[in-house]
Amino acid sequence: MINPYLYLLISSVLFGIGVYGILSKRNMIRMLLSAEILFNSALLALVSFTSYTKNVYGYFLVFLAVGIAAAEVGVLVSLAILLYRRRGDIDVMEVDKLKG
Amino acid sequence: MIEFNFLIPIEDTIFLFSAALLLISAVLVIELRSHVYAAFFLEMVGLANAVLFALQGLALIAIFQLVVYVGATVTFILFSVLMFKEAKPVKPRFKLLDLLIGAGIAGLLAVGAFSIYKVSPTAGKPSLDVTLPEKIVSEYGLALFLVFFTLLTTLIEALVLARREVSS
Amino acid sequence: MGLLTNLVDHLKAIGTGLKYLIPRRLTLMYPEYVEKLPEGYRGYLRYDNEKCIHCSLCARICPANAIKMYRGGDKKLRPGINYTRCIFCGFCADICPTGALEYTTIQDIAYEKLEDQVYPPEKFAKGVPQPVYPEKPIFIIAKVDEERGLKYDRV
Amino acid sequence: MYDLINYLWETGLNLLFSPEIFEPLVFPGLIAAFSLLIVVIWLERKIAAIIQMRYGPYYISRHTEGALQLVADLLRFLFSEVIIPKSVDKIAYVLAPIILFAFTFLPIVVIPVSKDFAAIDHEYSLLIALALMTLYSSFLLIVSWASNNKFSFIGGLREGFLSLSYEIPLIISALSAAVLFDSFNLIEIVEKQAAMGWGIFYNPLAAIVFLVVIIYSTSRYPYEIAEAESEIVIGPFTEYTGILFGLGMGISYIKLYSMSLLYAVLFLGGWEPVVWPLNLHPVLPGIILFIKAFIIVAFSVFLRAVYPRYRIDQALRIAWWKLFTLAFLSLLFSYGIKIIEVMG
Repeated sequence: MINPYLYLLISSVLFGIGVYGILSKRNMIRMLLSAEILFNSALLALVSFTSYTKNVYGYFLVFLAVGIAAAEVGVLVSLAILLYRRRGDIDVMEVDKLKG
Repeated sequence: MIEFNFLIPIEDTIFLFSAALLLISAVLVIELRSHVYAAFFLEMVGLANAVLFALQGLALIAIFQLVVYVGATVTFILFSVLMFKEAKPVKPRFKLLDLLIGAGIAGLLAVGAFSIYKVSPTAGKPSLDVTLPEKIVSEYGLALFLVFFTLLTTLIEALVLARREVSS
Repeated sequence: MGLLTNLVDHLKAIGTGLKYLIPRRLTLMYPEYVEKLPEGYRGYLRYDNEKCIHCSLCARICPANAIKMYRGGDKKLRPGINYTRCIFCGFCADICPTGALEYTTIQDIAYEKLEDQVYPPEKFAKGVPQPVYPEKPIFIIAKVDEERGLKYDRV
Repeated sequence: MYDLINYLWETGLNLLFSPEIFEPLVFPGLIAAFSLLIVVIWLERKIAAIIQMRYGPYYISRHTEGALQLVADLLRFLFSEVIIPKSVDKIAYVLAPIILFAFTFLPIVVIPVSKDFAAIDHEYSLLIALALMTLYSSFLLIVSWASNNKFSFIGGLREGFLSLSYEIPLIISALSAAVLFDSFNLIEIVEKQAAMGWGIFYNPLAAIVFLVVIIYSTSRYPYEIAEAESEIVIGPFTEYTGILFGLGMGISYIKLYSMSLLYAVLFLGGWEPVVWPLNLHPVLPGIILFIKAFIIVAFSVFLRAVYPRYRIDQALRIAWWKLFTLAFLSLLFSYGIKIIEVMG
């Protein structure tokens, strides 16, 4: 049996990596990927809490989270595609110059 | 059937391996130059995460993660990333501050989790895995329907967004 | 109901495929079996040195410029053929006023080099090249059959 | 000394015949899959040749109508040089097909051979098999991207489009079988079928949808879009040579085989009926399962001679309009049957 705290530790480190990624990159796709890492770390924490407390509500929360994340990714990626089509570039620092 | 007596604790090995895979792939997602490789390693992150879920006894969640997240979502990201041209090389920025912020947040979370969490190993697998499908259908039918509905609407939304032609 | 008719169509297609699953092969296993070609087939050309009247009509009619006239030792024009260009249309044999050029039914000849396929008049007059088979082939004749379309009979 | 050898021999034999080793490595795993691969590719070429009134493979082993053709091909693949072009991404180019082959192979491990013989007997084994099957397309995308070739890239994008559309009908039609038999465990599903009758008679709609999805997702003929030979050479594997190309050619067949095994378990009654000589050892019922799967595989490769190829937009329309709705209908159908069972 693995110490449940280890899972939370991994989750925290993963969250740190995700935050670093989201702060340091300006490419939209890379930021999206970093956000997905954040999501994975949150999911891992949620799962380890659920597994620890054996509470059935945690399950539903995880199910909902995975489902919604899938939907959200669809929208974000298609936004990125739209941006790319308009500007030929996916640098977020340039987006504020977008007009029309 | 014969019993296997492994010299090495198999569960610990899997845990160490998948945790290492998780963290290394997460770093690679951020640091690799190629977008395609980054998306691929995001898939590895999802895969390792699913293994960790299964290790904690939540097999159904692990499968759901594998099907919906790794199988569909990350494949979709990879598929879309393939259609972009490779990123032009950007000149490196000063990133120590971001690194410090990330490390600080990670440390805070770890300490916070440690203080919330009374470290006492639990015994046995959670038994609620068996009742889950019935419970979902009987008590949470509306929530399930709402999730499907959200998925469907966002899918359509995404399709409409991506299909729209550039007017200018 | 479009779906149902669609399904029926697919089943029909699969049924047609199943019907053809009985072997009724049309392919000829070539080096073992060789088709005997009918009269009037336009194969390699036979050139008769004696009948030729050096009119060079064959070289003029040739649409692929395969036939060229060479001036031999006796200062007379004689045709030579380049089989890398020849399209086996048979115009030369048709236009030849004395029948010095004729079709043969020989068509399956392999060469080692491209240059071997060029026939100057002397080589051309020596006779038609003969095909070489690894073992003695079985000669067969193709026939049109009412049911199958094509049928092979042994000679 | 003799005792030691005897002991080693017995433990070795036990180890080999334990399901955890025997199933992935021998049957229905690696060795069975490879022999099936050799037979099926020969069969595909032969069937297409016969229907088109040709001979097909013939000259290698004339007495058996060229059955050893694929062995010769395999030997040639093994000994020919693997050329790695300069413009490819070397790590991904070499590793991705190997990983892809491994991942295509994984679902077979979950599929049980008989009641007491399964490498992994899990309560969600159907879902595990489906989840492992969905990993295929992303690795194929990596393969196609790594080659840095126009044709392989187009093939990979086509496979991406198709995979996004076939995964939903695949999962829903498999789930409708699970609803019908009230279990996610493949062994339990077969046991229920032994009691009730085959799944294909209870829910023919789901069986048809699953069959079409098998053909769709393994790029067999009307949907042979990702590796369309006459348009884009061989799709994602255009740049490959030697044994790597051999792997790439085998991958879709291995996927076809694993999906057919799943189909036989879900809809064709698995290893039932177990008659006399088969109940001597728990592995033997697997022969029936294998035969059923082989029939599905043979049918799928037979379609090459029947159909032309769909355009990609036609295939996508079929997947999203027809297969998707039919899969949902089959799910409702299964629920209807359950309700009738409960009422009656």
